[in-house]
Amino acid sequence: MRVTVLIISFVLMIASGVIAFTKGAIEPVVRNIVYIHVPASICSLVCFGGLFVFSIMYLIKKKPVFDYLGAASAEVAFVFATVLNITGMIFAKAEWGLWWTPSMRLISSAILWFLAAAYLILRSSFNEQGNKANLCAVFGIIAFVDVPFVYISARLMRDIHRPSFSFDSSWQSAALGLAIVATIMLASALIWMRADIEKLNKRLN
Amino acid sequence: MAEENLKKNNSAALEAENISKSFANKDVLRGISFKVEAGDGVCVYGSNASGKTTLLRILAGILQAKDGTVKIGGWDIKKSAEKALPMIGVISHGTMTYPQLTVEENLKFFADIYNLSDKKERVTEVIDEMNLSKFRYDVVSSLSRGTRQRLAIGRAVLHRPKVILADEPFTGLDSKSKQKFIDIINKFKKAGGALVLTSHHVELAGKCCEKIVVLDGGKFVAEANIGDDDVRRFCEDHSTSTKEKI
Amino acid sequence: MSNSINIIKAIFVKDIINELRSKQTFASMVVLSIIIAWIFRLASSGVESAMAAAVIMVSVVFSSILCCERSFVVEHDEGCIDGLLSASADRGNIYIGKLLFNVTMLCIFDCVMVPVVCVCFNLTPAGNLLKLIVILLLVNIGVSAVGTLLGSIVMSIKSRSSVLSILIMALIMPMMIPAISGLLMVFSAGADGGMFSAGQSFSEIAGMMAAYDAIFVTVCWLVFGFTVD
Amino acid sequence: MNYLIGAFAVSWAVYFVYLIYLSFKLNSLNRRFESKYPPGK
Repeated sequence: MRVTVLIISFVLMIASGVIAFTKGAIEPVVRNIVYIHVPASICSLVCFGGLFVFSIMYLIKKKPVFDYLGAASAEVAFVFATVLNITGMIFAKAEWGLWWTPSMRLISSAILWFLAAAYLILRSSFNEQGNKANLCAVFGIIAFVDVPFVYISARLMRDIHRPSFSFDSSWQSAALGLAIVATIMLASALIWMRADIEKLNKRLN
Repeated sequence: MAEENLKKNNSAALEAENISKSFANKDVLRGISFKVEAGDGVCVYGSNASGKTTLLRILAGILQAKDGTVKIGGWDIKKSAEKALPMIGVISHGTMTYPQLTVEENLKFFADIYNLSDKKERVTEVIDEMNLSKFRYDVVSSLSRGTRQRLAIGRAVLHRPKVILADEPFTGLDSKSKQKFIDIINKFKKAGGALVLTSHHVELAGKCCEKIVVLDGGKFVAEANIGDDDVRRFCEDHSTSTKEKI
Repeated sequence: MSNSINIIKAIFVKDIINELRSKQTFASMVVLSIIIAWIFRLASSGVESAMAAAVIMVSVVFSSILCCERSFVVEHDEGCIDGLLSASADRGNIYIGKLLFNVTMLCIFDCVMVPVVCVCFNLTPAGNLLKLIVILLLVNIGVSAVGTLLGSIVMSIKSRSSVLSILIMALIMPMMIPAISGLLMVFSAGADGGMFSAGQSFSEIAGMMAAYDAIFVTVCWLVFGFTVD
Repeated sequence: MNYLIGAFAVSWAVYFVYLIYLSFKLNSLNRRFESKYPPGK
């Protein structure tokens, strides 16, 4: 099941790549980073949403599975935020000539990365078990509440980031859509695997 | 059986039913039930990590149980907390007092928290009762361990509770302070209060408890009257399994 | 209701007395901020409003870490938190009491720290004093709202202060941006805040910070109970 | 163009390394789990 999801996701990714480079290439060519940058950004937000939902579910239902899922989505969110920031930085270097500059989207995606990292640090720093799951869930909730403010406050910055690409052909939108779907499938498979690891770890100790 | 007799009486001071608790997805307590009548003392015995402290913290309303109900004098500790909580007094290994505050300020603070109607009078009363009038304006950090323990007991009985929950009250006390503690508790019990305490010292616990309950690995294992012969042996027999596991 | 106010007041007064006796937290907060200001001054050359704004925010955040951690260490040292929890069913009261204490501490701290920074960097915010006070107050509330909750979260961790600093910093970022542009407006006498603030007015900035405060106080108040369970 | 290839290489590398790390971890944990609690019992 999990393997199937992964395979479908890779097939979709390759399909989107083929469409992007045959029919939907964006000029100048470096802007094609968008096909990996935008899906990563959407996925990290989706994973943050997952962290929020699972944390609330854990606090209400107290079922261990939600704790595992919350931990997994935070880690996957961290991975996607890393990709988001790296691709963003490479794009910035190519377009504007510098790796990083304080501007709206750049700051907000950096903060997203900090938040995910902070959750992982908190989670790894408990030496005795205690009510670790509760505390991590609480932090997950307030970290997600922080996200909208990240975007609102970043509006204060002068923005050199393109708000969104205007696509001239539907091929381009199709390629991007396919890439987004594929990446979300990849993300859910990763969360699933990570949650299983957490569960096995807990049972073994 | 002693348990049968307990069940006939309806006005139990403390009634715990089917309590379960899990920490970090590991079960700490599994389905524990017992009753304590007014004027009675129960000692909870168990090896380390058998869940006694957790049980006491749940009974005190500090932690919330995953399952099960705790009733204090007939009031549910979750649903009608404002009725149930003032009936509980807690003593734990920590003294639960602020080292930078004076004896009087400490008691006054908890009187405020419990919102007593006669704060000043009650604080003075407790200070006299616990023989603390000499130290009334002293900062707690300057007091000896035994005096602090007296203050801790004073803090626990400040709001006239019906039940006292004591977690390892004898650790770190010399024999004189231990005797003093037992005297105070027995006076409290004579006045109609109930006592639940956790301890390793069966002999000491025997001086203020009638019944002993043995916990092991978060489960209820056995119970006995403390007057019985060989109660110490009995306790150890029933709590060996965790030692083997470790 | 009146019962809650009583409990909040009792906790607040107790914490203030405790701090007046030991003076430990406040002293370390002030010394830390003076050292920070002094180091930044070494790297600057004369009047620099941008650096002053940064120094103020860094000092507030680091001091709040000390303050929020300390205010819960006091409770956990002798197990007093258990006494509080077994006395009052509503955990939110404890949060509000602690929050008030932390905000008060930070406000008193600001009264010392801001003049020091102004002297260091040759600034005179006299004309914009009201704006300065508004911004500092909003920052204090926001930082303490998050810090009080996180202080309670990290209590079961051994290396709590290092974890706490990371958590507070990550969560307070969105607050930093409007706060720094507001401070820049104050110190550069009305001009817009340098590379920040794309045409935002002061009231918009203050409104954004107030919204952050309101939402975080509410959310943290709601979830505080889970951190002590 | 170099930047584009770099970006794709880095992000795919991150995804794959993470995926491979997870599957290795899962495999080893499964093995440990089965040796501790054999499925027959």
